[in-house]
Amino acid sequence: MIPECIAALGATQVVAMDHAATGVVASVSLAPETILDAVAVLDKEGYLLEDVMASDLKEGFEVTYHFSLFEGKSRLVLRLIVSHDAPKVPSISGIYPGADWHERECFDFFGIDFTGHPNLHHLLLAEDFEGHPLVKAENSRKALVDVMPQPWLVAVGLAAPEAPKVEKIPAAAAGAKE
Amino acid sequence: MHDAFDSAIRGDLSSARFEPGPTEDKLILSMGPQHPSTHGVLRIMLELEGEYILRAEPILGYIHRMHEWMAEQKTYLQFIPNMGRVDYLHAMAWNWAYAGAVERLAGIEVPERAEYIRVAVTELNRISSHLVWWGAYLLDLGAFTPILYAFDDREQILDILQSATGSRLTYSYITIGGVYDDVPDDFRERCIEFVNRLRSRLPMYRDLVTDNVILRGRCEGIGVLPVDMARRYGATGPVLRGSGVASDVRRCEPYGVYDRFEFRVPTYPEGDAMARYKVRLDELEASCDIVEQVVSSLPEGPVTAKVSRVFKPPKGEACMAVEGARGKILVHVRSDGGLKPYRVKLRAPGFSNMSLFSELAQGVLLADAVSILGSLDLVIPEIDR
Amino acid sequence: MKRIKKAFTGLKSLAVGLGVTGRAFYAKNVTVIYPKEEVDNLASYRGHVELVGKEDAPDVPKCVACGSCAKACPSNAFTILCPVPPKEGEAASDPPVMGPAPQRGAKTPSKFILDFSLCSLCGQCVKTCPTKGLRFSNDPYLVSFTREDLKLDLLARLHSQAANSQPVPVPDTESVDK
Amino acid sequence: MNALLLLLTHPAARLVLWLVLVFAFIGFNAIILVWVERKVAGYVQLRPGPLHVGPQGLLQPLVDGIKLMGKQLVTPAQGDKVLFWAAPLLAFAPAIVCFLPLPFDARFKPLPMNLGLVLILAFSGLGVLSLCLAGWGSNNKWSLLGAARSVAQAVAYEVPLLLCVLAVAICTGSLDLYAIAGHQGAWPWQWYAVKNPLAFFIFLVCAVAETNRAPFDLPEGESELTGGFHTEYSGMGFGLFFMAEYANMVIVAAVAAALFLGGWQGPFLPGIWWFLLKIYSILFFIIWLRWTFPRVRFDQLLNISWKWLTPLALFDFALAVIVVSIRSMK
Repeated sequence: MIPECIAALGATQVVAMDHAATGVVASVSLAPETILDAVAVLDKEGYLLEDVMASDLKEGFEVTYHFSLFEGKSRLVLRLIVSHDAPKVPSISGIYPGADWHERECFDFFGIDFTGHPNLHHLLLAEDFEGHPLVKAENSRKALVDVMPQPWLVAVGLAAPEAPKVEKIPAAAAGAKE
Repeated sequence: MHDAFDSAIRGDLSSARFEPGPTEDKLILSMGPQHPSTHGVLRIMLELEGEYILRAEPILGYIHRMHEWMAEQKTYLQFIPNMGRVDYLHAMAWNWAYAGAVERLAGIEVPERAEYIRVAVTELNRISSHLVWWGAYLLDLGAFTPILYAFDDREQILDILQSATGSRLTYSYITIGGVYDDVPDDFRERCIEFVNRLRSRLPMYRDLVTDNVILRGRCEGIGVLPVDMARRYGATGPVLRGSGVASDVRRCEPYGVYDRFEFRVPTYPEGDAMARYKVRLDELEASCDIVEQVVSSLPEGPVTAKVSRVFKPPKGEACMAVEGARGKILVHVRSDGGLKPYRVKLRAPGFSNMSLFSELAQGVLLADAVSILGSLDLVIPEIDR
Repeated sequence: MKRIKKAFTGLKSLAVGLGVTGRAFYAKNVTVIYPKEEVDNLASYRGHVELVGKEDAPDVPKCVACGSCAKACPSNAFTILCPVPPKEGEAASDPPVMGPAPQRGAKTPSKFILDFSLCSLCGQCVKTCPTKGLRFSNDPYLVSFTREDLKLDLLARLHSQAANSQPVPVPDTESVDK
Repeated sequence: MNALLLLLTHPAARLVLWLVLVFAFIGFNAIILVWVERKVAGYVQLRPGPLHVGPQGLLQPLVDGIKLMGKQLVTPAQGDKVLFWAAPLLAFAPAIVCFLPLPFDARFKPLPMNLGLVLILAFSGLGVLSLCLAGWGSNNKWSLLGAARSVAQAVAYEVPLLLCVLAVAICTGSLDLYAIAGHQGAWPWQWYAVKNPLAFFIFLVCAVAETNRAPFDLPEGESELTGGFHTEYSGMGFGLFFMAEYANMVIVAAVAAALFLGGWQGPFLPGIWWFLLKIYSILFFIIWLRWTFPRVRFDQLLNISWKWLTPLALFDFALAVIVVSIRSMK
């Protein structure tokens, strides 16, 4: 069950997910530049920011934002991918001040640069800590194809459909990312 | 020697942000990392004028243990003991969140008896967590005795939990596929006995503390948190419900068998420290109700699903939200189909609740800041992870 | 007038509070005065693990030195040693070289050490043991000044338990104190 | 021998003897009170309190005292050494002087004077100075906040305290504690606590505030100020503050007993026992308060004083003046 406001997010892909299997109702892929507009829409809809999570993949750093409403099974995941070389993401802490610390945490662990963040320095790690502990070695990075559930891969066209269970929502900008 | 002393006075990166600017009558104060009411090792930089706080900035990381990195080094089952140590006061909920996320990932069906036992122990654990918060909050406000009364009651819970799990604080009881072991035969009687005992004690709590005029003076109208601000900061749990939003994971996305039980989600619209206080005290009763219903309808059956010794979930990702004593716990697990998780992310409710503090503490008295800090119910290991 | 009334209810609440603590004066103490008294719920306590002896020969462990507990342990608390079988063409050395379990041909452990300072009592070893050869002891009185003392020789423990002639207590992890 | 006895009746000799007795009493009393405090705390909290050193843990405070003496005395770097160490002495010294005019028994007058009450009020004001110096001399921001609180608190509570003491003094027409106590009878209905309960209540509240006891222990407020003015003190520096606190408690309890509970007078028992009994009942009450209530906030504390206690005390004082003048007209 996908909320209507999702159409306004400017997503590259929207995939409805099975809440019982993944805990989210929809996965929304975005281009990094459009995150601020998308988050502003969610803010207007009354979404609560749960967390900002990053993970290190072959394609780059994937940054995911989890939002949910006060009521019902409503968790949305916004995902965007930035390159390893210049990991820059616009900071959403201006809209959701609670993102401030989550973004600092991502900076700590992955070295992702949240542009426009008011105070981007170490939060959990010591201030003289060097490096970013959750960044993986080149050879142990996995591609998106290896860590995403099958229905999602099918929906975005990264895998051949085996069991056509999940409906694909035609997105504004077509075409799979990769 | 003198250089070392000078640099100690100059402070660090965090205090440096406070140094420029203060004038004659401002005081830059580092509250913590060792301070009686920062509960563990939280540090807050304060800029004071007299006793009024102009600016407050929490500084975290003093007991950061990098649980998320540890998760990537261990197998799925081996990570379970870590979860109890994230939030030692409500270890069961964290265990459940992690086990639940992995179960979603692997599509494991948990036996019904295990689900019931999970609810019972998690609710008992929630009561014990709220009791510790109650005592510690009053300790922050200068009352010494309530914490010992609370601990007296908490010991009874720990005895029950020990009889089922074998330990008293970090249980590792809820595992992937069910629970570690079955509960003892007299579990039901002991739970009922405890619930009755706690219910008879609650009027005493009210007389001694809740109605106390000094406590009301310290809590009412302090740290008022509007709903919109709570939402933007991602506040959850009793902090959000103290602002009048009846949002509870057990209700809105029921996990386990929570949808089979009747319970109240207490809310108070005031949004102040007293409202958060009252929400937690009401939750004691709500949890008692749940425990009572669970143990009186505990089904028979196995308590663990078959999980292979070499456990490899299929690739994919899943997250699981659980209502912890402090709010919404969210555990994401990402699998590449191997023995170890590819990425585990722990969303600690205290982390978001704590980030409110800077804004709430602006312009209040130092003593009120202590009261606000206590009313957020922080467990620092959970925030630092 | 309203404020005066409020002041009086306030004073009354203080008196009520004094009454509560006053009643506690003649209530019974709840403290257990250790070491004069001891707590009575140790039967359900799960302390460090210990080896289980065979029913017919209590000083021979059920353990078959497969090493799965050592593998399951999240914190590498086990050191299980067995004689390494000599390589082809080499004579067996005396004393035999010891290596971590499992070793070909070794059916019982020669050394079974638990480093309790690493153990977090999660019970993965007990769960994983194929022969049910491990169980929790319920001994909380384990105090030491050095880490070395916490390296428990579980084989020696089993032998002394068997030698103390008492029939090895029935595995009792599920029983309750009262 | 006779000459020696004669010497003892000399005022100076009696003063010296009294001072020695006071020292002994303060020390002994601190030990007893610490024990009582911990026992009360224990019983209130459903535990036995000190138990192992001596019978019922009676010697525990003594052992703690020895431990305190054995501790290293640390002066904070960049603190003011002189002020820092003068403060605990200054806290302790006035407490001794204040013992001089206390009416332990009618036959027992170390220093004949008719302004005993004034002496106590004057010297007890000095205690604030010591807290202030301790806070300033420590060069610690928490201590400074504690010192600032203690000054404001002492100033606020001195006013209603003086007013309700005066209300009693006017009724008796004397400032001598012996005379005031003697003016009342041996039975409760002859005491000012019954004749003027409002003044007694205000005095008790002010007494708790003046001795910085919970729920008015803001200058130390350990959950806010980590110990306030005595954050930096170790060993006997802290010990002296501690002793002074208990000595001050005894003094306010003794003044309350003399002003409101008829002093040493009571049936059957000798006077000194009655006096001690009354002192310890009040002390017990103060200790009981501490283990029951949360701490009030700073502005609430001042509001209680300025908005409630001071007007009430003024009203009480006026009432006392009217009653006395009507009585004298007859």
